[in-house]
Amino acid sequence: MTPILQVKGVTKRFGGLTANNDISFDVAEREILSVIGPNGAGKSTLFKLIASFLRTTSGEVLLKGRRISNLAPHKVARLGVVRTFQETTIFRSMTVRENIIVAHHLRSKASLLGFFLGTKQARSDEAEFGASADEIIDFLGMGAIRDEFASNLPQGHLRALGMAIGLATNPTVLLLDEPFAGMNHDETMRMVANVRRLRDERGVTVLLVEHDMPAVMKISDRIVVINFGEKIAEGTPAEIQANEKVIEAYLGSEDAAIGM
Amino acid sequence: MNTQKLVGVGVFLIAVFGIVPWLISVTGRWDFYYTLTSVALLSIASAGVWLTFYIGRINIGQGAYALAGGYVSAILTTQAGFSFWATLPLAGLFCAGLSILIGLPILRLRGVYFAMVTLVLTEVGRLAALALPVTNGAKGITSIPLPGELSIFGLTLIPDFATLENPKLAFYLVAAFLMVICYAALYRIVNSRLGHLCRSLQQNEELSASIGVNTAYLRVLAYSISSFFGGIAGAMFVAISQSIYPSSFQVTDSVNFMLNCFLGGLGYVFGPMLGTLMLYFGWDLLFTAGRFQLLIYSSLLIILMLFLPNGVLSLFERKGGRK
Amino acid sequence: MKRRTLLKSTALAAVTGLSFLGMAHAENPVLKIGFVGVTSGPAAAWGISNQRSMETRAAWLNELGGYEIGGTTYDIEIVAFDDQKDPKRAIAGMEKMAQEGIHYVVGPNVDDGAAAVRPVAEQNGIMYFPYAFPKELYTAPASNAVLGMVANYQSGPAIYKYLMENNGVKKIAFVAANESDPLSQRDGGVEAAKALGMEVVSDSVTYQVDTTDFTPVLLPVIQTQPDLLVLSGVSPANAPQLIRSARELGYAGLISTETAQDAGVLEEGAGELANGFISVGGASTAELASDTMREFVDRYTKMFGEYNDESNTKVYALEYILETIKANPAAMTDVEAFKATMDTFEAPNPYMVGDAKLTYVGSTSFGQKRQVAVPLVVNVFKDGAFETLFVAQVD
Amino acid sequence: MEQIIVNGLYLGAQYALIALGLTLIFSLMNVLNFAHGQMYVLGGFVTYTVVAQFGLPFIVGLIASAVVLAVVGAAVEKYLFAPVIRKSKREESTMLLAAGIAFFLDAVILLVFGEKQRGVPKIVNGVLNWDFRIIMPYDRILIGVLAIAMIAGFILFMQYTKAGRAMRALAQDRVAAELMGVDVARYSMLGFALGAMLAGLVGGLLVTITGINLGMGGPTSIKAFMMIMIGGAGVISGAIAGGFILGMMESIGLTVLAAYGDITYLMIFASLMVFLAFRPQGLMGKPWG
Repeated sequence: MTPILQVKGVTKRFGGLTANNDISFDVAEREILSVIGPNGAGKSTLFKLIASFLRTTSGEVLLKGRRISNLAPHKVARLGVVRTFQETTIFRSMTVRENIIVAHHLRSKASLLGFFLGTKQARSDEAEFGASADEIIDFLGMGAIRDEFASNLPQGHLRALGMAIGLATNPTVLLLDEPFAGMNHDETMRMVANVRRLRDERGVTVLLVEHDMPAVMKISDRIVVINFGEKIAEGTPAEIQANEKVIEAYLGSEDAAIGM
Repeated sequence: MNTQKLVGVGVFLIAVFGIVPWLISVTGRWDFYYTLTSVALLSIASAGVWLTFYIGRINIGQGAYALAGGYVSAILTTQAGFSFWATLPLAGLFCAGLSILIGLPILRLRGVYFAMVTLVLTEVGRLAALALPVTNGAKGITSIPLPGELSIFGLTLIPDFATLENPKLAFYLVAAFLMVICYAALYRIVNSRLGHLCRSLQQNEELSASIGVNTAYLRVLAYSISSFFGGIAGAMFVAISQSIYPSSFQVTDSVNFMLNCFLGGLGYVFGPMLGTLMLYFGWDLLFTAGRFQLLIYSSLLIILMLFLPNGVLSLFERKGGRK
Repeated sequence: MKRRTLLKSTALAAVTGLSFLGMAHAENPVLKIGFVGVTSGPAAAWGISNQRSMETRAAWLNELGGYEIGGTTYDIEIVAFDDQKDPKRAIAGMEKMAQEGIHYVVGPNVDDGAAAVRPVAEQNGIMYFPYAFPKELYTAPASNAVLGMVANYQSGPAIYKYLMENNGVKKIAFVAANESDPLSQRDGGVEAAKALGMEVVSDSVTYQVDTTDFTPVLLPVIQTQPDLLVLSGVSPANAPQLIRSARELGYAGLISTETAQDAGVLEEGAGELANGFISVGGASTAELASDTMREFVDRYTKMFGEYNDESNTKVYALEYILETIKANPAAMTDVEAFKATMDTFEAPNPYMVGDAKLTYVGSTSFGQKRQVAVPLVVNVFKDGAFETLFVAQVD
Repeated sequence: MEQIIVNGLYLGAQYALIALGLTLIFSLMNVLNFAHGQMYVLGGFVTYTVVAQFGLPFIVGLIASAVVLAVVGAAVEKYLFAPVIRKSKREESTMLLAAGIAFFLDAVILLVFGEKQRGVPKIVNGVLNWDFRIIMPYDRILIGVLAIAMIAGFILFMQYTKAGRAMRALAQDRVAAELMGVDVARYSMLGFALGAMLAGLVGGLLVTITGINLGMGGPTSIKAFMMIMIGGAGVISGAIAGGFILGMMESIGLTVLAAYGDITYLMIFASLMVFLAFRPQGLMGKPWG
């Protein structure tokens, strides 16, 4: 099996501080892979490096064998690697549906000028985006808040919206940044199910960073553990739970919220 | 487009091209032609500023482009013998091109930094006009001929202004026509995908990039359209005053363009038009107040801001809804 | 409650005030004269001294019962428009004047405004009296503008020549603000100085109008050791600071300008360092001022609290307009008649002692008579007041 | 050479003081105070009135300027900025308000103090002349020293008083400061008053040297904007650095580029734009202010 995404010896330094040091792992197609680690371990930095929101100091990220690190973020998105954000980053003064429609940008076949002039292609694009947005809304079960302004949504819905935005770009690899943060048990379970369906029904490869250990254990095919910017373990949930190094890392850190 | 909107547009067009000239001829207030011509042209420049607001940038540099546009038109007509009508789009294109060069580095700035850099840009524009040989420096360019005839295949579209009995009306009609075109374009931009993307940029540039929007390109694109508007407005003004000086558009103008947008409302396409009308007309009407003109004018501004901080058009906004 | 009463009474007072103003002129027919210039913002001083001298004169004439033209006595009303030093506004102002049926306008105060209003003035049959120097405004085919003062390219050579002959000035230096009007004036001055055979040692130094410390500006100029330092087109706000900085840098030569200044401002801003500063004025000095001029200053001071010496040169335009219309009543509504009268017009100058005359000049500079013959009075500042250095005529 | 540096230092000291007030207001409220220059002018006129019209000592005039401007600043914040910030959707809207206030102050200054240039007599006579290498009038030296002393006083105030610490906390993170129990409304008002007071003080100081006139407001604001851009908006040290750098640039630029005359300021402005293109947050600013 050829990996769809390869992280090869990625290193990132901020001044004298090393946030990621020589991290390597592969992600297989249609896999759900979680990156975990104590607070400040460098997970978010790693995500930004993969989506090319930061430039690597050394090392590279390959998508289907093609180097994507240090490209402009929108180009990486264009190639199919799309991230959602840790912060509740959405377009606040648009409705849920508008948010998702805008996010269809990559799928447009008409040019901006075409949209301006309202050509046939543009109109068919618009119609298609609308239909696709409705489909995504239904897929994620957000029908009730379809025309609600994003700024009025509660936390849980915002996470779902973030995912919907990511989904709208039709990604091959979706990077989810703490999708379960701030959710109660029921919401988390619904989200876990959605992520699974994402992979099963839409064939999306999912890479996620998460704190919520039970959810991670439940959802992941494989897990990569990083601590102090270095990869310390990689394996199936069962392997990780039994890994000495991982337990040590979590017990050694102050917020031992591992919940195993 | 629904019927209600069509009716609105129709009423607006009839008002601009029919009722206003009729009212002026009935009341004999011929001076309003110039006032309204100015409003139309300044609102074009303001529309450009509004578009930069729409991508989340505070633009206080439109005066520089209006000045550049004016000079392009003046130089081409007086030195290269171009027809004014040819220089009008050229002035816009020149400004769009110039704004790409300037915009590429400075559009990376955000918030007040961008605002302040553009403010400095206006001053750079004035100083450059003073220093460059092609602009005739401090002495400006004067005695620029009135716009000549515009014809296609022998069919006269616009007659020679010098032969017209009432060039004021002609200037008004041309300016109003330009304004209608520009605002129609702006409306289309805002309500097409381009506008949605601009809005996404305004609200969150990072997220915008993550959904695959080429944010740098889009910013420059919006900024160059904005500057195009500025250039056209500047060129048209030069045709009216038949002269241009480095001080024809300055920091005050740049600030006013921005104020027009705020006053009308940043969330409404027609905000800058209304804002320009109110600010410009307001000053003119207060002319009777004599030495208290500025005092009353500024007090009204402050009061308006205090009660309608989201612009005058927010008055018509139903609670909770928008647009 | 209290606030509402206050509001009401203010409104009432405003209304009464307005209606009172309206009634004051009810007896005679009214002759409106316009003013379009800058009376707010940074350059407010130029326009305000202008507008106030017109209003003072108008109020005075009205108090005497009005102004008689062709057997009818008119009250004079000044209609003023603040163009904010914006050429676009100046056009609007000129349109307003046309709307009010006004044919004679004083202003604008700066080059760009004066050039911008030209089309409007010509289309609407308005004669205007700008305080701006571009020659194109006054040379044919332009014919509606009348230069309201002595141009720098006329006063400059006269001053330089006088100083060459009387003070042995050989080396001359120029500084100007980085704006259209001063830069144009500097270029004119340099040309004139070269024509007179003077050595121009520095002519490229400029400053921003908002400069708060002129030492770095003047340092390179003073180092060229000129005999005469010309402050081209200097605004009254900058003049005292420039003089002070030059003197503090140890400059001992002469300093001059071709614009009008205010003695009070010089005294406050530079004190005795300003002694010997040469500028251009109207009939301001004690030796030249007639009783009428003194009364004018008194009335101005009473009306507005404080006199501004810049008004000395600005008192004339209104006088010229009125006297010319008086000489040919047909000119009241017909500027062509006015233009025809200009060539032969002559009237006594009420503001100067002796038999000075009001005439139109400018044939040498513009090829047609499009300038008021304000006496070119060159002043020198001494201990808080101006003294006459010499008087010349422009032709 | 020495002369250039001394000129630059003197200019820098007054510029820095102007920029400090502007940056303080910006850091506390995220308001770009367009009326800052007008506040400076108002301060100058107050000192002028007290000293030249009432014949009181200079120091009284200076104190009067400080008090008047502090009151004006506090009132402007409490009755104008605070309500508008509360109600507006986009915080840039305060720019229109600030511009309106600038116009308003311009109008008031014109009506109350007139259109003329004003100045007060020199407070110290004489010129320091060190062998023609440094020429500096004593009053300028005095004003320069006073300005630097005020800057030092301001820094000490921000560093060691309760109010100063509260304002710094507020500038760093409004929400966090509120949670820590800082009375945000009160310290915003105090900060605005302090910023306006600094503007007034510079106006009062400079009226003895450059005099004051109605027209200095707008250009002064723009200059102050440039300084805080160079140093980084909202950062105290940045404002001081920006002030001194602009002072030096002018001093050096005017000497070196004197031969090219008209382009000195064009060069200064253009290089500033280039600088910002490479370093968007200024010298010491937080990225994106």
